[in-house]
Amino acid sequence: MSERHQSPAPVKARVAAIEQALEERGFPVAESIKEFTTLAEEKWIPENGARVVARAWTDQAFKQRLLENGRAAVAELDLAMPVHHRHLVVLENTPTLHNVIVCTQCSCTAFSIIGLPPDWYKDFEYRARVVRQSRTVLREMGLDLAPHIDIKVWDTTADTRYMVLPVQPPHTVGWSEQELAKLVSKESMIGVARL
Amino acid sequence: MSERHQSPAPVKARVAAIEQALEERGFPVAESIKEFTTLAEEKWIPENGARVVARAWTDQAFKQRLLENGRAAVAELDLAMPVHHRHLVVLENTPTLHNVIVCTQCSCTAFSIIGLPPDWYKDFEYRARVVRQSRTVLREMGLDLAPHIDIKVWDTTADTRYMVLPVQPPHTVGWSEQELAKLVSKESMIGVARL
Amino acid sequence: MDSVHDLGGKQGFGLVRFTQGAPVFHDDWELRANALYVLAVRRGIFNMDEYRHAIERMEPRHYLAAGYYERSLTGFAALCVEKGVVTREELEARAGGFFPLTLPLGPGRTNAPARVRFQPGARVRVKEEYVSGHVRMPAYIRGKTGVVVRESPPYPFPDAHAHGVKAENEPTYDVRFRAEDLWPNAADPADVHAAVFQSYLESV
Amino acid sequence: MDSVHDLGGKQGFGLVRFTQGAPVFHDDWELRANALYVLAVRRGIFNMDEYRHAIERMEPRHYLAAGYYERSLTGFAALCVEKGVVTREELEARAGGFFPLTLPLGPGRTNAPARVRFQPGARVRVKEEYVSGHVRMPAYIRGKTGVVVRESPPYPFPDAHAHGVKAENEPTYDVRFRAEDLWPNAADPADVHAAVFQSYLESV
Repeated sequence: MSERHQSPAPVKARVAAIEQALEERGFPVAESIKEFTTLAEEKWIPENGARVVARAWTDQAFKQRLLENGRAAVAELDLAMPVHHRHLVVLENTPTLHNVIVCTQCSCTAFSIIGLPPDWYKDFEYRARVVRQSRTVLREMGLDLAPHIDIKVWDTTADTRYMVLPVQPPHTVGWSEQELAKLVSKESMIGVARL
Repeated sequence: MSERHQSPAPVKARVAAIEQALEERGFPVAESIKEFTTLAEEKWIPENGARVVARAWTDQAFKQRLLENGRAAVAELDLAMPVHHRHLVVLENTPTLHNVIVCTQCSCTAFSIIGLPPDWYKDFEYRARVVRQSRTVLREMGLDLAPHIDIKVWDTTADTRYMVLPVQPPHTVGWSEQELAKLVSKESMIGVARL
Repeated sequence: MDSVHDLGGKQGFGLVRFTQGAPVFHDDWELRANALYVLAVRRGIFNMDEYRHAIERMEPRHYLAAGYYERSLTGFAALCVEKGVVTREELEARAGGFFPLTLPLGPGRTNAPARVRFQPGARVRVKEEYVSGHVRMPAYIRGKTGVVVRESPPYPFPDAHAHGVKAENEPTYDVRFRAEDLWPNAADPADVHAAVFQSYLESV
Repeated sequence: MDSVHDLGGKQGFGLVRFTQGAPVFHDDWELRANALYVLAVRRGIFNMDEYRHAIERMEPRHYLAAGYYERSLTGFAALCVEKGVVTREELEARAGGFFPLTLPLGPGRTNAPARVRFQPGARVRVKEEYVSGHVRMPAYIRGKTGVVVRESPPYPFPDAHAHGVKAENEPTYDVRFRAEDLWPNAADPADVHAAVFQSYLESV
């Protein structure tokens, strides 16, 4: 029973403890935190994926390359993925097909492309439910898909990574790549929103 | 994430809240607590099961009746079971067979016969592990069964109830029923100990 | 329902914190909470299947964080609210704070329309069923094959009885499984017996 | 391992607490904890499979009570202790209290000795295996049948790689299942795709 469990030290104290321990052993802790902060705030951002989507909407040949080999195609836009993400699978939505991404066992994502995962993506509710109750969960999250739209759920169970290629809103045909990229949200590339 | 959860009011305050609410609606709360305390402390005690075991050790005909219909047999000793416990299955240990009881989904027991379940019986560790790692768990709990002793695990998944009939220690043959009953522990009737 | 309460065979748990003569209660409130739910069952506010299912409907984090008697209190209080005996607002006002209850009750189901009477020695399979409401089939026997040892007296079908659906009595069978079949290469060899409602079983 | 981390299809969870533009971090310590484990991976103290498995080995109550970054911190710290980089005593002295880590690492296993190369369109079954160590087969596909969509580049076999066992690279297959087959009568109709290591698959 819980009352027979020990209470942990506050989590901030635990983080500080291991920080100090590693620092004392010569690990570049401060530099790593600084570097990671830059990556998290400036590099691993959904604007990357948005550029990929906008390019795919405006360049059919690029879109074909993207669907065939996502990792190679995003490199054309100077976007990198960690070495252990050996494969980027781009999932094209259509008027009758909707793709949505999850990682049921942990919280894997193509974070260098679509941005680090938001809090709800890492929560147990999303991880547990979206594979089994996809339409219901999407509806609860504000995406009420018409019955004729089929759903594909992608569980990130290996180091292959996924991103959703949303359907281009019809009224945006002819817009510039830069303008289009501004439309594309992280949510739409995870697949919990359509644009 | 946990930090987005609300902290509950202290559990004692919650118990008091529902006590008061029921009392105000005319439920006999104080009497029920008093009555339950008597049942828990004086009636639903392992000494009941111990009497059953001692009788079975000393009276072959009773033992046969006990193994055939536990509920009827314990009634001969003026022991009652709740109406919803419609069946008492008595599991006879032998020199080469060991029985052990669990309730993986909640914590059901034949509490009016063997006593209310101890804390560890209701804990997740016991519920999760003893069905899958019976010999290992029993060894960890201090019962190192010889390899020639087979194990049967009984999961209480309906309102049928179980009790283990331990093997009588050879040196106690000829003892009185009263003396024998003193040997029999709750643990031995759950099956995590042999006598 | 496939929720955290269904613990049989789950891994990752450590040593059983076993002591000889371990206490049943650690504090007076535990005994009082237990007495209150017993009172409610006696008064017919709810039945044991509703009570068990209410505990299963606890938010999974709360279920795992709470001890046995806090789970009992939570299921009991949730049913008192659902049955209209008290309101959550009153409970929270009296408790002076958040009173966690449970997720709402979903639909139940009736006894299986066609059921087979099994004789001792019969080989039976537990149907590959996924039941979103209350069910007393532990997930570790789903789809598994065992041998009928005996028939028990009939009980109300819990998948109905926990949901206010008309529940016929039906037999449960003492079914013997081999731990090695339930978790191949990942269990201590043993017989595992479960009491399995007739509706959950099919002939092999 | 069949533990609480394997959440796919588990019931009893409530609404996703969804907001548009939801934050990645809620506090500075979360970012720092994340940075530290990334540093440890870069320094080769442990690999990603060891890291994932360390989180899975958390005490189940702690796993469910902790948020994402506390789980990350716990797995990372446990590996630093197991690999001899720091001691638990030092961590607890510095933290001024209990520093929960994880249950010990058990044995891993090697790639399946005989593996089948599948072509797109092949029907495949996920082997009915119970793996007590690290495994990337979610329990909801165990024993289930699906269709190969494509082959991915090879990755180290996680069941070995998380345990310091020699891990050969092997392909993963994008396998398409029907939610209605995974949870008959108890799922929203959909295709569910998983990336399944070759060692987990057999021909139908």
